[in-house]
Amino acid sequence: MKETGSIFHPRFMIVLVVLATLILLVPAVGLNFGDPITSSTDQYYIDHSQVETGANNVVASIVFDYRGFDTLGEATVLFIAVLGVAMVFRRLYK
Amino acid sequence: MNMLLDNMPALLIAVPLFFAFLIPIIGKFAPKIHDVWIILASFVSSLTAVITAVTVFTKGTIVYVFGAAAGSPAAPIDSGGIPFRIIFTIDGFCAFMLLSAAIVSFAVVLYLVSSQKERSGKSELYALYLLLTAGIFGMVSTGDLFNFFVFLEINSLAGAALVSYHRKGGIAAEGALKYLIVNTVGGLMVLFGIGLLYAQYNSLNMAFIASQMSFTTVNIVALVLFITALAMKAGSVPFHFATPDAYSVAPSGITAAMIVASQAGLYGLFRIVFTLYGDIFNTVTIGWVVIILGVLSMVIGVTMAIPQKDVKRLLAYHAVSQTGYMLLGVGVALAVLGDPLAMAAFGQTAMEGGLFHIINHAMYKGLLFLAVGAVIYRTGVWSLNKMGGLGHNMKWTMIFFLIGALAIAGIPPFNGFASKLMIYESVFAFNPALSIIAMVVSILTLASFMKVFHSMFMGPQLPEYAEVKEVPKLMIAGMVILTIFVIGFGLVPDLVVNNLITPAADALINNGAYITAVLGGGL
Amino acid sequence: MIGDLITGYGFWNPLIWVVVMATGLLFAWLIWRCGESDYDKGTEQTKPYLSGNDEPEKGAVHIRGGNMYWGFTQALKGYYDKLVPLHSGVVNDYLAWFLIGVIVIFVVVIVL
Amino acid sequence: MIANLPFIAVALLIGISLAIILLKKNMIKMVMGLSILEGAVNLFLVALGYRENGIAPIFTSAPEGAEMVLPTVQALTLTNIVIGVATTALMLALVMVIYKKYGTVNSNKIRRLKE
Amino acid sequence: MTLGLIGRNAGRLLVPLIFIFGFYIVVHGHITPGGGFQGGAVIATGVALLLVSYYYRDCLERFIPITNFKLVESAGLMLYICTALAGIVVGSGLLFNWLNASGGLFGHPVAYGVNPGDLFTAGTIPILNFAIGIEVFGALSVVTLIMFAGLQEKTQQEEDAEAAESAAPLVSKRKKGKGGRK
Repeated sequence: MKETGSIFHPRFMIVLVVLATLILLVPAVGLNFGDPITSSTDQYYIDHSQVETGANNVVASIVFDYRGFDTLGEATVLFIAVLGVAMVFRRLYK
Repeated sequence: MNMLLDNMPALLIAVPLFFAFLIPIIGKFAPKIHDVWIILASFVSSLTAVITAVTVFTKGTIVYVFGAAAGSPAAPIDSGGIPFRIIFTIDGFCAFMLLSAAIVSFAVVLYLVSSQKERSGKSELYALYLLLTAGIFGMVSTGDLFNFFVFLEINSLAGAALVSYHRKGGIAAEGALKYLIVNTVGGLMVLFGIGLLYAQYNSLNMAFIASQMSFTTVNIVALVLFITALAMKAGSVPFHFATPDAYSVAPSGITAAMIVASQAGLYGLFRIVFTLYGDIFNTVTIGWVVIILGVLSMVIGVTMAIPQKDVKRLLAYHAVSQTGYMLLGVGVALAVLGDPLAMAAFGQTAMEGGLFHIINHAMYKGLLFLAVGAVIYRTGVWSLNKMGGLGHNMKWTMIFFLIGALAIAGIPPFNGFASKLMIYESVFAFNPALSIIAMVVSILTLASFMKVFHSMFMGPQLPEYAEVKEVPKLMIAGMVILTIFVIGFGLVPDLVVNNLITPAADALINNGAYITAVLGGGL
Repeated sequence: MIGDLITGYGFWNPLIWVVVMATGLLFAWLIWRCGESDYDKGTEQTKPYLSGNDEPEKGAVHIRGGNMYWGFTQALKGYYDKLVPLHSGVVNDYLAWFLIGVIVIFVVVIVL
Repeated sequence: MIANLPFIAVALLIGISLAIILLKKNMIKMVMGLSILEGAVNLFLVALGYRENGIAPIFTSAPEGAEMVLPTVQALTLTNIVIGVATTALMLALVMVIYKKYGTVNSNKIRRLKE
Repeated sequence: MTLGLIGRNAGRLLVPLIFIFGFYIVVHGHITPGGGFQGGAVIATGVALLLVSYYYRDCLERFIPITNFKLVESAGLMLYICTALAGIVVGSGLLFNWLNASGGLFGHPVAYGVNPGDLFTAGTIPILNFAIGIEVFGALSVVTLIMFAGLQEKTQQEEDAEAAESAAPLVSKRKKGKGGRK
């Protein structure tokens, strides 16, 4: 067993990265930029958000109303980060 | 009261979050009520989960719309039948996962409160633990893909932060960092796949996407990303490397909860493969991919476990190995999904076996981690080479460990045997070689646990452990809860299978019901 | 009947199993009772006989965990020598395995 | 295909970030690579929502009758940015602890947990 | 270790402006580009500026300890989840926009289509914006502060306390920190 760490050769890693990038290039063929295939949900938001939420900023109405639950979860993620950092450094700041 | 019952799926997330957000304030002004607070919080959130699950099993699928006025459907008519808000869709499979998470999380809290009594940073520990529970609940009950990603991140981050709780000279931070990096890459790949689906169907709702699903190359890319990233979260070979690293350094109670957290990844994998892709795709290929992942996990997990000297690392490799059984059982069902005859003959049973193994694994692996944690709590030693003769002083712990070890090795009458039997017999009908591999792995598991049991509890009383006492009663209580389920599920497996597992398996196989529950019968 | 788990090939009933085991243990106990009754505690009879040597110290007799299954790992040495270094503990490798998984599964799903 | 330049850019960015996290041994650089990965995914999401000649989806003082770009992906990006910040903060904190205890940030040396 | 006179004075002058600008972004989140995250992040930048212009131990620790920032964050989250739970109390789902078009606070009648915008519209959205603004401000500040504190060398006393803690309880003859690992 060698003690130098990584078991893969860097050249092999580069091959992996290139192949993975090729796989991720598939969407560039399958999708159209600037012309979404359908826009049913988003058109609904644009048409109705002012009536339903009263906010002029459609993004704000999505972030805080239609998808407000995601925002709660994401605030929780930030809370977790704070707790985690505080826990890791818990000896240092009291 | 009715108002509360109607909003139970929302309270499922809101209650643990509410309690967790108050913990820093409590830590500042009244640190003495921490323990009571966390037990209360965990009890209430587990209670909501159990009530939700029971409601699902008695009344059918719950669809809950966040932010809507009372009584509005998930897919209103004026939107053209598109669910445009975040919804929770809790069907049989979700309810089953909720139940398992609720039981384990409550048992672990009792254990954790007692075992971490002397340590600092409890306020963060408890808050993170509650958030981990909330993350699991959210992952298994959401019906929205981006919401799933958010809860996946909550789950990963809270898990990683909890792993780094004990310092152990930086080694815990190492395990946490590896776990976090691996899961972050996985999470971002899941998000990329969600973006691919969104680009084609302009929706994030699972049921709506499932109803529109078509066979395109872009969808295959998304499927591959989902399978690999969620298998990585679940800890399947060859993406398992971070799992033993993280589990072996985490506090024992936390590890028991992280078993359930990794199974939430398994839930996501099954949900996406069956519900989203079940109709359109060539399920034989995907089924065989899942089976191969399962067989690799079983074999490599158990063979890596045998020479381990660190007891928690050994258990972590067994967690990888047991994940293989679930993947095998469900993978066989997936491979024969398009064949109604084979499905009725053995596919259904394989699926039920795989799903039954999920809840069984949560119970007995949780029990094993708690028992090993109790030993480490008293002795402070991880290495099997230094243990021995603890059975003289820790009789209860020994009994619990023995029950867990027999259950994981598939010895009747404990619960591991029931699910393993279902997997063996149905997989034998599919492909005898796979079944034989599963049995050999089971034998190796037994051998490996013989080693652990012998070197921890058997033998003469060693002089350095003469003063070791039994662990506190609250820790015993946590283990007792799990033991009751291990024995109970083993003694009446038919009740569990008929009442919990069959609805869950039906919910996965019949994705039309899932779509109808959300979109209504019109589509 | 309560406890019957239909598995497709037959059924499994843990309650019957428990009853059978209990009966077996009862018989074993009965047979055990018929044994010698002149076996006294606290006499020379209970002491281990190690070819006349002294009994070793307690800690020395215990087989430690690391020594068990030495033969097993030794017999499968070729397998373990390949397997164990794969768990190298380097994060870069973990992610490389992830990419290998993505590529292999993609090829498999596209080709088949 | 060339009209899909943003998607090609996304794939290349992901490739660059994967190359960083696979080939660089410095943990800090790996965290930076993860940030690039997250940025690439964010770019992908935002690019999905673009419509030709669309304006920002805000009605305040908007030109009359103009088409708006899709707003959902922007909300998702906003959420993902904050999640990325949180992840990066936690990872950097862990790297700091490891550096304190191990005296190195080389991933080849941070392998006390193995086998 | 502090910045020189120019740095400190520039910080002192800029910080109130940064705070006001961040506050503006937060409150106008529902009618202009921006919102809670962006505004909160801008305010936290002000804290970071204080941190570099005055030294951590000299300034911030004395006036605003880290735990207070954690309370600020917690308060923001509590505001968010209480607003969300109020939706259940008024008889609808979690996060229901119960203030919209109610005529009261933030419930002004809305002008539809393209319009100059009214601050007191959109129901709970401004409240949630505000909650998120507080939360992000507290969170980013506390992360910055703790990580800055983590850069410092530890005292011997702290090292001892940590070593005592990482050793598991009971059992006298245990070698500290080994734990049986290689």
